Amino acid sequence: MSPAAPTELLIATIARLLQGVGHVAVGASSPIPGAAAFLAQVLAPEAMRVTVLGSQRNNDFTDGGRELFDCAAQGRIDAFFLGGGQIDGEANVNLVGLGAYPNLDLRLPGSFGSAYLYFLVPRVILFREEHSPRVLVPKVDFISAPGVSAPEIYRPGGPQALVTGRALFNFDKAKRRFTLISVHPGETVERIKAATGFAFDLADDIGETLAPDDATLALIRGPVRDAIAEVYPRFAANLIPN
Amino acid sequence: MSPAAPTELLIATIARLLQGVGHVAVGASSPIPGAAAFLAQVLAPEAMRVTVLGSQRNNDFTDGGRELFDCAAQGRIDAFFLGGGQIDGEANVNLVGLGAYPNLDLRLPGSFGSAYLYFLVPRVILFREEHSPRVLVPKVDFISAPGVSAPEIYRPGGPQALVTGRALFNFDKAKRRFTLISVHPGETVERIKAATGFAFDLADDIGETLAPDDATLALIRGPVRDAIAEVYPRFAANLIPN
Amino acid sequence: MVNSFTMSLDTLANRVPHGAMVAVPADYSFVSMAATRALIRRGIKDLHLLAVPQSGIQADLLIGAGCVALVECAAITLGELGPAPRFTDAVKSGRVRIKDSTCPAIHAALQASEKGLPFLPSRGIIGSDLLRVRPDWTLIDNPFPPHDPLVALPALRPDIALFHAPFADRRGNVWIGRRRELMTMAHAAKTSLVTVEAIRDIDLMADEPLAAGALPALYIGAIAEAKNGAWPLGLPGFYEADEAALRTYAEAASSDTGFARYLAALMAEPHAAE
Amino acid sequence: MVNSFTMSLDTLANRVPHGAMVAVPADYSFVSMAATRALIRRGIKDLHLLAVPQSGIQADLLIGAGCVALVECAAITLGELGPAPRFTDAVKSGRVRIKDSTCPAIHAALQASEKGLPFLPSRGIIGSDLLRVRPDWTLIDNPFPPHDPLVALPALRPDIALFHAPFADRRGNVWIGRRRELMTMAHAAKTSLVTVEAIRDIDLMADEPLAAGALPALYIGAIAEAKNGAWPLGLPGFYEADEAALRTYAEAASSDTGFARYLAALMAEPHAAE
Repeated sequence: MSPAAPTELLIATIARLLQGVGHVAVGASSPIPGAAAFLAQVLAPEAMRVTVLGSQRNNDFTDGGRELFDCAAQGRIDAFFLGGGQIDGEANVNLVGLGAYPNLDLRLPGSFGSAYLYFLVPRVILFREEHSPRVLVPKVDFISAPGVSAPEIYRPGGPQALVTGRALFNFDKAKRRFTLISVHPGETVERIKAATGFAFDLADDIGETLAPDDATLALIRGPVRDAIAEVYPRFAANLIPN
Repeated sequence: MSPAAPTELLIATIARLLQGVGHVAVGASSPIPGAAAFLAQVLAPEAMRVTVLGSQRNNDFTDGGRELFDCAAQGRIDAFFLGGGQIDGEANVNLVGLGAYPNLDLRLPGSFGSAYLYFLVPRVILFREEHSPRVLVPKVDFISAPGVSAPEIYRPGGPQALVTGRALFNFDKAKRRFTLISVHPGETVERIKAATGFAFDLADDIGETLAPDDATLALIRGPVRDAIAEVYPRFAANLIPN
Repeated sequence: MVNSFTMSLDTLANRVPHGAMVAVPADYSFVSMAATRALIRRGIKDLHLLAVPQSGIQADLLIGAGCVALVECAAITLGELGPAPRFTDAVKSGRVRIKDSTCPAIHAALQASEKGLPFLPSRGIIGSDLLRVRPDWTLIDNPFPPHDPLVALPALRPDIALFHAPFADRRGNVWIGRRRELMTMAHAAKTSLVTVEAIRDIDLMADEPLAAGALPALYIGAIAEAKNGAWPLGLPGFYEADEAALRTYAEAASSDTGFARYLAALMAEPHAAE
Repeated sequence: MVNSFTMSLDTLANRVPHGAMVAVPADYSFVSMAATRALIRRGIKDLHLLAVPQSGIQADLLIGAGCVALVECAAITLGELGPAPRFTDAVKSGRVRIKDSTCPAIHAALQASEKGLPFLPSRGIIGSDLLRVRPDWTLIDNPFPPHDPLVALPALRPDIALFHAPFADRRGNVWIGRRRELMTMAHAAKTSLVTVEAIRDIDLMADEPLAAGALPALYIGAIAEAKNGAWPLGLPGFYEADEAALRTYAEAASSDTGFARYLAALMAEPHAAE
């Protein structure tokens, strides 16, 4: 078995964050989270539901575009993923643009459902492959969705972790700060600090992000690759075949 | 052509009240209003839509039980019918029961959609075949839906007329009173007064309710009878055949 | 996951706890009379029965059999067969509490729950005595012009949505066709218990026309096969109501002794109708 | 009423007034690119484009062609082909005004209109800068415990819902299958203009499985046949997107001159794609 490629490490890392989840939903343009969800599903001891937007095979919604949001509000979605053009140290995400609104220096597509799902889904996993001071900023230019809310705000959901191409962080809601848990192979804590625009805490036992074992790699290169190919054929083609 | 039966007079009278209507909806247990709607439809110079609850052929709703109410709120239903165990002189209707709530002397089925549709459908026609002081009362024991509302209440709809087995009234919202327009064949104004538990105004030219002509009777006994037979077969069987 | 949804009618009925809030559809929709009889045989107690938005023989039978503590509805009636006698009697005597409502309020309160909202506003209702007898309903101001008062209807979140359907697949997807109030009920409820005419060897989600009328397994707790499970009501679009059997019920239920005989027969012949 | 709904694509496009609020679905739903091209050829101006809840090439093309004054959306993007260049450019330069939103807010505001309500409340959103840039959104208090603040989203009532569908019948009923956001759009809008792959000689309402996915004629203003009318987008469940044609657009739209050439070709060859 050839060693884990960086993408495979990310898939395995995110899949571990989904342990115990009953229903994970995957939004648009999310091949790595989608693959991670399928990996978590095949590894789960109990039935786990994966809903992938854009899929015909793994999307059983029949009540229109609102059903994802209603379903989350009903408490029937346990995990979801958000990205962002910017993410800051309080886990605020910006999907709208850089600069002064509305005539931004860089206009991004828009907030999608972030301003809602971030509040309602218990485990929101922030995922952004690029790990740089450009993306991980002290303060986002526009808050599409806030990382934390005042106590009077109804908020069963929120950020659980941040996975980038270089490291894994947990988020502490009470402290409103990220904690570095592990660095991916080849990285150091110092390099992560230099690449991160916000301050963060350090776990007591920061190690290297656990690489997937051979059995897990075989799953990624087999059934997971097959499942993700329906919605992301080019992504699947670039995964190492079994 | 045999002369108009009492039921046919009612059908024709209600159909005249539906002139100019684009969409009329007919609720549960309403064979006479249903037949009147079909008669108005065949007489209408422009396309007129008839929705009959309980029908497969004349009910195109596909969004569940709420669609009738949503459709009315959108302004897409122009006319509807309400009955009532009691109707009073301010056009309040009672579909809940007689006596002191909740341990009523006579419990009726319940308010159905009256507390909503009465507010939102521009032309609500009150129809109750029994015309007696027991039904037409000074004040209903329970207001399922009020006849008139304070100016600050959003209310595009309300009562247009009251048709009974003995007479036809219009309703004047400003005066909050019914006006007797015509008495059915064989009735007199004095007999109507005696049979009505509330005070009402008299039109200047109270006449006899117009009986349907032969052409109209032929329609009632032909296409209208056929159309209403789908939902009310026993009622249709009792209409005079063509 | 194959087959984990499927169980016997009695096992399904055992999933309804005493005191549960159970939402059931109107006679024009897909009523599970089979599950209703199973619940009565089981001796279910203290139900909070939510009629969506009205009910007939199903509510009357459950009330007459002593299974219901509270009924919430826009109406209970046997339709052309007249008033619902057990309902009428139990409400008048106070043996069953009633929360009188109006059809769109029940639909809206379920939609509130479907959207995870504490309430949905409604036009209408103001000036009706319903507002007086429903202290759980309250007025709010429309924050936009014309700033008119609106009724805030608190969300209804049934413990169980209970209904019948023409068929389901083995993955637990249930075909409800255009009876979309069942979808709202299922979304709003904590779980749904469904009887079906048949479990078919198909994948409802793989067929575009069928998927359009399918309620996904996501919302389903259990499915039991019950042929003619709506009897004596009909399954609109599939089979007609048994008018004679409905008339037999209406006549029996019109007296205490008649109803007692009807109930005894139902208890004695558990599977006569299924 | 037979046939009164049916007209040519250009006649249908002429039913859209300048300045109209037009609701369009997301790329994963049923987008009428045929009508979009017809509107551009017609020289439609000042549209208030409401993306339900996001859009791609349709919005980008209309914006680039100068048809749009205001775009309201949760996102505009070409997806895996990157940002929507004409949208990005027009918003940055201020040539097009934007009302930034979030997916569930657009769905809820349409549901408000569907229910004839002035607004619908929403959880979430508070603490997002969306609330700051949307002065039309306001806070209200939940009148029930825990009395938390909620966002009141004013109803969105489009003048026109514009979309494509697999087929319609001659009575004006349109089959939308599980694309139920089209139903909400149509209920919420004053009228709906629909292109279809084909008008079929069937009665959609007479067939239970098809009726479950049908939008009744009641909500429809006009229907025009347009074979491959979603092209270069796909019609999910029916045909795939034309990835090469989408890439051609993305590359052309990335520069002013490239887009101008693309637009000139679209104006010159009115029916190349239909």
